[in-house]
Amino acid sequence: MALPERQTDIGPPDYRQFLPPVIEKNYGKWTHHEILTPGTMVHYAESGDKLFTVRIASPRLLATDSIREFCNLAEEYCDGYLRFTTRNNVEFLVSDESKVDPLVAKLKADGHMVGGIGPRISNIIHTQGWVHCHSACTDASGLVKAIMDELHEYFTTKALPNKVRLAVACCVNMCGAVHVSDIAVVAVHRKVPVIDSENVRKACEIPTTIASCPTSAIRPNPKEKSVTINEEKCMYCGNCFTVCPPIDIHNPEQDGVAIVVGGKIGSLRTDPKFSKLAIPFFYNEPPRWPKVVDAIKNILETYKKGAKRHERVGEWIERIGWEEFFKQTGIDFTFQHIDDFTFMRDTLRTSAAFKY
Amino acid sequence: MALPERQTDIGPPDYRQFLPPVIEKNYGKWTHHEILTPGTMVHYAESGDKLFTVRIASPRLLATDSIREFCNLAEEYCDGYLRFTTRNNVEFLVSDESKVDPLVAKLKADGHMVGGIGPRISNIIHTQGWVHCHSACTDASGLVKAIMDELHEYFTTKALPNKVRLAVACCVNMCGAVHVSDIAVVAVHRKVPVIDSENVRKACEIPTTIASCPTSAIRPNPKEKSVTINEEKCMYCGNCFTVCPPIDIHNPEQDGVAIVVGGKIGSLRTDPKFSKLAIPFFYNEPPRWPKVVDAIKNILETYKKGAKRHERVGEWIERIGWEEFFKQTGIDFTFQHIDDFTFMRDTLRTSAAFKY
Amino acid sequence: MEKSFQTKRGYWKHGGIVGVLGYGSGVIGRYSSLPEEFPGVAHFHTYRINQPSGFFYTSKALKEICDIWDKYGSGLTNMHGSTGDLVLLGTTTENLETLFAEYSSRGWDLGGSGSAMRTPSCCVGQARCEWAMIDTMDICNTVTQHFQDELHRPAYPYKIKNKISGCACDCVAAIARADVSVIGTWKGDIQIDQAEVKKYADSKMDIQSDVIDWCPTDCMSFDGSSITIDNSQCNRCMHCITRMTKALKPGKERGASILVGSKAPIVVGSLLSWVIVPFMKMESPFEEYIELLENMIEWWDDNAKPRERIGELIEVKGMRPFLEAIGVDPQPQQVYEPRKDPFFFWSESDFK
Amino acid sequence: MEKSFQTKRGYWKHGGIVGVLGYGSGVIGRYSSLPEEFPGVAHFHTYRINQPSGFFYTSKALKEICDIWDKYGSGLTNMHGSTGDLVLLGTTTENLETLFAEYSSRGWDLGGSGSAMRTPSCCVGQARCEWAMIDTMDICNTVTQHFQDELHRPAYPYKIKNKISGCACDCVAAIARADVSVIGTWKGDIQIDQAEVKKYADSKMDIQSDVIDWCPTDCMSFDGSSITIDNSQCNRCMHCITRMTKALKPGKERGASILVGSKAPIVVGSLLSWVIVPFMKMESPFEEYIELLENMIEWWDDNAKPRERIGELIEVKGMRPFLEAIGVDPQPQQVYEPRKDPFFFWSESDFK
Ligand code: SRM
Ligand code: SRM
Ligand code: SRM
Ligand code: SRM
Ligand code: SF4
Ligand code: SF4
Ligand code: SF4
Ligand code: SF4
Ligand code: SF4
Ligand code: SF4
Ligand code: SF4
Ligand code: SF4
Repeated sequence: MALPERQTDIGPPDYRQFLPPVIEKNYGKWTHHEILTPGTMVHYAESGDKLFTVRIASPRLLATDSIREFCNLAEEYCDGYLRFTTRNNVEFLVSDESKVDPLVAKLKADGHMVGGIGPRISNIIHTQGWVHCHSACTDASGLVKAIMDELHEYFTTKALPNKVRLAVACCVNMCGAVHVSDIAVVAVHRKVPVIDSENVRKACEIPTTIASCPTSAIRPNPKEKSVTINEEKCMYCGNCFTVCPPIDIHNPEQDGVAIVVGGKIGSLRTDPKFSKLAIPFFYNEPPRWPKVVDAIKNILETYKKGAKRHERVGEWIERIGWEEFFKQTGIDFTFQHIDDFTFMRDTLRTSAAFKY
Repeated sequence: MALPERQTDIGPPDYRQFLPPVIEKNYGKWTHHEILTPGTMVHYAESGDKLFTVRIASPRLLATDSIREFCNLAEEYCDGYLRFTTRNNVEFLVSDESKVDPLVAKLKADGHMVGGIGPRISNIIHTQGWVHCHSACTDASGLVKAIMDELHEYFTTKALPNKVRLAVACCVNMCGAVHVSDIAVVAVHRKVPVIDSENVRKACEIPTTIASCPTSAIRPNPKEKSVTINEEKCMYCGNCFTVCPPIDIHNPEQDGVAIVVGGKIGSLRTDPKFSKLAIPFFYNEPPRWPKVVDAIKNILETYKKGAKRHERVGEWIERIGWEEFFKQTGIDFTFQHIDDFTFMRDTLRTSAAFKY
Repeated sequence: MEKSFQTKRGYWKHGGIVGVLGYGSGVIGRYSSLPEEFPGVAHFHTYRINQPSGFFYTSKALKEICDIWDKYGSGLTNMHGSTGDLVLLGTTTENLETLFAEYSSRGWDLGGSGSAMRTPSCCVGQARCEWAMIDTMDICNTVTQHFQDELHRPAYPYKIKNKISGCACDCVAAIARADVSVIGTWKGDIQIDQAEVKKYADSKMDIQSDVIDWCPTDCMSFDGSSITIDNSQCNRCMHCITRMTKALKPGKERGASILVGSKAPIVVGSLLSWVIVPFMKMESPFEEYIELLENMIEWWDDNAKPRERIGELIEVKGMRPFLEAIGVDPQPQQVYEPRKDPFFFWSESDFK
Repeated sequence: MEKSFQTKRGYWKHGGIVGVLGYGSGVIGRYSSLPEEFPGVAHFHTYRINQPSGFFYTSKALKEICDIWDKYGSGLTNMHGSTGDLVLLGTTTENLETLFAEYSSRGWDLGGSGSAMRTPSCCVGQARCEWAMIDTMDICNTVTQHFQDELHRPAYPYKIKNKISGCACDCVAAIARADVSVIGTWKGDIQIDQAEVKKYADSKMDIQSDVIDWCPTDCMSFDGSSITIDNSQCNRCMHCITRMTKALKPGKERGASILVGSKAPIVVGSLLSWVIVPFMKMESPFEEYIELLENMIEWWDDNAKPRERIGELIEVKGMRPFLEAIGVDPQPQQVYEPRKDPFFFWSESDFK
């Protein structure tokens, strides 16, 4: 069969064609909203119209069959209109109020997690992992599943002081938003990469490879027409591997994950914040990463106990002080916690006032 | 006449021999103090003893005659006991309460400024200036005199929201505490140093000179056996001049002073703070530096009007925000205010929340 | 995957250069490093479809996408990629042109990849949110259409990303993961409906502890029945508005702050975007914004080394050359605080 | 001076090397660059006398100092230099040995200068302050005496300074201008005298707005007649104690925090000292502290380049090697916050 005629540079389809009529009509004219349950909310328009949203968790890695399942539900309950959120949840856009409860009932019956709205956890932002990225030093989906299995009640029912954004990055490229998450897992290497000089010679541009190292740890090795790495300087960032794969940073025995906490994106109350290192290392323990899951749960629950209403994880920690965070969570403080990268200076305490 | 026999490595005399008896007796046993007037305070000891302190300003640059004058006063009113403060004021240590008022009267009659205790300005910390330092690019004593003539009431009588620490540094070596002062003046250069290659050749070590430059602006000039400076990179810090004086950084026409504000040393309420740039430049206008004096007065008075009780200048500014500081003081914001040195990153605003 | 779980490592090789004719972007090559062991996934390229603004779909459109993907690909997807694309995971080199013909003829173009403009993305905005101060979806779509060439044909030193949020909640995380971050905001007084305030007070809400006490600028007060705001001191953080959405609405003059520079940590450490333009009107067709964007990109393209993001370049060159190049004045809103150290440059133009 | 005011520049040349026999410190050479024009000040060296701890004097001692200085010098002084010395401004090379004989025989030794330990300095401390948690003057004096050789004979890569304050008010600005800063503090509960609290309340003081509202940790409360403190949350900032000195006293276990690194901006930007040891007992003869100081200096002396201060060296090498060398554990009190970026080093010792 002949292929249809290809078109170029047309861009994405105009979003307007996918908007349900209630949105088209009330676009930019919403007055307020109410959160009805952890998984449903209603938006009111100036016109008096109402739009109901029903949200479910999605693993993001979806087979076409799952997508079709969502489509069928959308057709049955909301004229085929649905969207995805910026955190990859699925939202059914319901204009007929009487369809909301049946839809929720059906979703629950089919085993979907309805929730994620309001002061709770939402989807764990994660990236490719062993599934699809050559750079991965942990598995994203596996970890996410293990964590979610433990915390799902904070998605579907239980409330927290405020939203808690979780993320997993399968390497320090951090394709997700780990660097600004309330609690996140990031995979790290701990060993100097091993150089396969024969392939370096064939596959890599030596100057680019040398330039790729942020700590100038890479030097030419003219004898081998390859490079060497100064072990003292290497901080295992893997950037050399990205530009020159025969420099293999993977070390399955010593790769693992770190936990970072306290990041925040919105400017509400306090400025956006980077996540900071809470726990420098856990070994990869697939398929359930029990220690990682326990650690996250501990942090989340300590936060839940200690934080005031509206306080994000980072706001809570900054109010009590990081020294108090380590005390309350019982997490060990190690040399790895002390910044020795570019911005060390601003992290060191220059004050006589601190808690013991 | 034969010289007395020199002694080495004896260190300073033991301070105990200079303590008035009331201090010897009550050392470490003070219970509280009261500020009686801007220039007098009393300390109470567990024993019930009282120690009165009378403080006067000193220009720090003292001729022996002035010192003798202080000594005579001390002998007359407090058995010869006096001390200097860490900000170079003179303190008379009076144990006999009845001598306090007469001493104060005498000091005032002799033209001394009695004051500086409590929420006011104290001595302006300053260094050598043209008087005694080859590095100076403004005069410290002259500036200090001009400023003090304008602000002296804040030393002797008027109160402020809290202490306001003033300082003057005659070059960026900042021998005083300009980098942590509420309001301070620091002399700056604005032109690339001029190289006297003939003398560089004779007087300087080329590698040390090159290494002295924080921005790597200095390159060897093998032809002249001297160095050259990359104008683009030079930020006029003068460090090259310190290690190699024939590289002359002085440019009387374009040297001048900057004003920095918001520094703080103690850890009370908020952490210690560095001073930050308020006004990047004024020409030197000896002997009275009128524009500098006006600018300082403006900042001080805007602070006085806007700050809460107990709030230091830096605390006030951080509460209202720097954008508001510039607005309220009417000071222009320029490219010079935006950090482009090592720690630029942490000064740039990464938040959608700010005031217009 | 089973194998990865046992050996704790991935088995994917670096992507070679694959793509569709006339494009340099949109397809990420991926080959298994163990092709003999797993022949089914020897080729496993990613095909990035540029999502519609706001991730809105009809079931009809989605099903069509699925049908084609089942035919020419693995049937696996990411809904959505972190940048925003509708990501199809796993096809072979041979199928790429077919996929492109099928999708593009139905209106679905490829998204960005490589050293190109990356697929812009936005929050749901005015489609369903009362706080959207700008039309995020329209901006996103307009920018995407305007930069088609830059999106599809990598010609830059590195990637450049653009994300648009309707307010300071920043639901698309623009400030954290877009080289150019647009965040809606307002000028003028917060609109207060005191009758609604009263209703909140009568409900179970503790206005003092839920709202007033959190105001970062201490510019609000509540006397038990009505709220007063010193708008000159408000920094528009959105906390009060989000907590009392019926009673408080943003001021009437709407626009956006433009921030620049954010990125992930490789290699100088992560950056959050920096305020460049505190306030800009944002009305269709967004010419002023697009011109600014073009100027910023031009300066970056002219000056950056390969693999240097715009934020990194500004750090290297300083803010002044950047602002001068794009014609923006220095403003205190651009900084948290002025410089600490007394070392600073002067240009000839400062002496005049 | 008149001339400087007209031409807006100084006329002092760099100091040559001058000093007294057997010492390398204490005298700063200074020559006029215009000796013909101003022959009276052609030589104008500075003679630094090490001040007594706390700057206490008797008139007798001071007059003696003046008499000698009038005889062999200009009669001009700085009372005191910024580091703390009693500074005599202006003498000639010939007079230096005479001055030294006159002064040293009367108990006045020289202070530090050059690449040496610099003259230590302290606040008035227990001599006249109810808040002095440590005996600052004794510590200052003991350290000065212990390091006489290091003070007088420059043998280090650069200067090193030590200042001691009795509490977090830091009246000698130790945290800002001493490579090693000692700041008195306490452990245990703040001692509250509720009767005195009552008196403050009855006086014109508004305890809530003057004290409670400023507590940075929100750990205090006042019910109209008595104060409650959650001491576990107090960060010992000193605000409440300074404002209610009769009612509140520091806890009973006394000691000091040791901070390291502060310096002026040349050349990597100014530094404030960093917390290294959160709490150390400080009892005469201060052996534990002196040993720590020696260890810190030794590591610095072994590793620093010329003109590199200890703070700068720590920045270059990282905190770990420094802490390991001096035998101090990593502790959260040493940082405001942990690192942001996921790049960090591992030692073989971490793997065990
Ligand atoms: C659907 C979505 C936008 C989209 O285009 O897809 C969205 C929608 C809404 N957000 Fe959001 N936010 C969405 C991602 C975000 C993000 C981005 C992220 O998580 O990566 C943030 C920034 C988080 C951060 O600061 O780290 C975000 C920070 C907020 C906040 C600020 C919370 C705070 O107090 O710090 C609000 C205000 C609130 O909760 O009332 C908010 C409020 C809202 C409201 C109430 C706005 C409205 O009136 O419609 C919407 C429903 C709230 C809810 O889910 O609880 N939304 N929201 C995103 C849903 C993601 C999800 O599936 O969970
Ligand atoms: C005499 C002196 C110590 C010395 O050994 O010479 C001293 C003495 C006292 N200081 Fe101080 N301070 C002295 C320099 C300092 C410095 C250092 C400096 O200015 O370079 C500071 C740090 C300033 C800063 O943070 O930038 C300093 C910050 C304080 C504070 C904290 C003020 C605040 O709230 O931020 C207090 C507490 C107070 O005011 O009640 C204090 C309190 C005191 C008390 C009340 C302590 C006491 O009970 O005796 C003393 C008299 C107060 C007064 O002068 O108002 N002292 N005080 C110094 C007098 C300098 C002068 O001549 O003005
Ligand atoms: C697919 C995706 C992750 C996902 O599961 O969603 C992804 C996957 C990869 N990213 Fe990413 N990045 C993806 C969004 C991001 C984001 C988030 C965003 O765009 O909002 C970031 C952080 C923001 C940023 O741009 O800094 C991100 C920061 C990186 C970096 C670090 C760049 C930096 O300057 O720090 C790299 C490294 C590189 O470019 O060499 C990288 C590199 C990669 C590579 C190309 C790694 C490689 O060398 O092969 C990954 C290809 C995997 C594959 O087989 O598809 N990816 N990457 C995301 C793109 C999908 C989409 O188009 O929607
Ligand atoms: C005399 C004095 C200023 C004063 O008027 O009091 C002074 C004067 C000089 N200082 Fe200083 N410094 C003096 C205290 C300071 C202080 C304050 C302190 O010690 O508390 C500082 C800031 C703290 C610090 O050490 O960082 C200070 C930071 C500097 C620097 C910058 C050092 C740095 O690492 O950033 C230099 C530059 C240098 O060493 O080359 C410097 C250099 C100088 C020189 C030697 C400049 C030179 O190259 O000739 C000055 C000699 C002037 C002279 O003829 O006596 N001076 N200098 C102070 C010493 C008197 C005393 O012994 O009591
Ligand atoms: S975070 Fe790393 S491993 Fe994960 S998808 Fe991005 S580049 Fe690949
Ligand atoms: S892993 Fe990173 S630090 Fe180590 S050699 Fe490679 S690029 Fe350099
Ligand atoms: S600040 Fe500069 S000019 Fe002033 S005394 Fe110190 S080194 Fe000399
Ligand atoms: S003045 Fe400073 S920046 Fe300029 S050349 Fe000299 S050392 Fe370098
Ligand atoms: S960023 Fe603001 S406008 Fe956009 S969805 Fe979130 S709350 Fe609404
Ligand atoms: S928007 Fe933020 S700063 Fe403005 S009044 Fe509301 S809470 Fe306060
Ligand atoms: S630092 Fe503390 S102990 Fe020393 S004088 Fe100041 S207030 Fe008193
Ligand atoms: S010392 Fe500071 S932190 Fe402690 S109770 Fe007093 S004011 Fe609060």
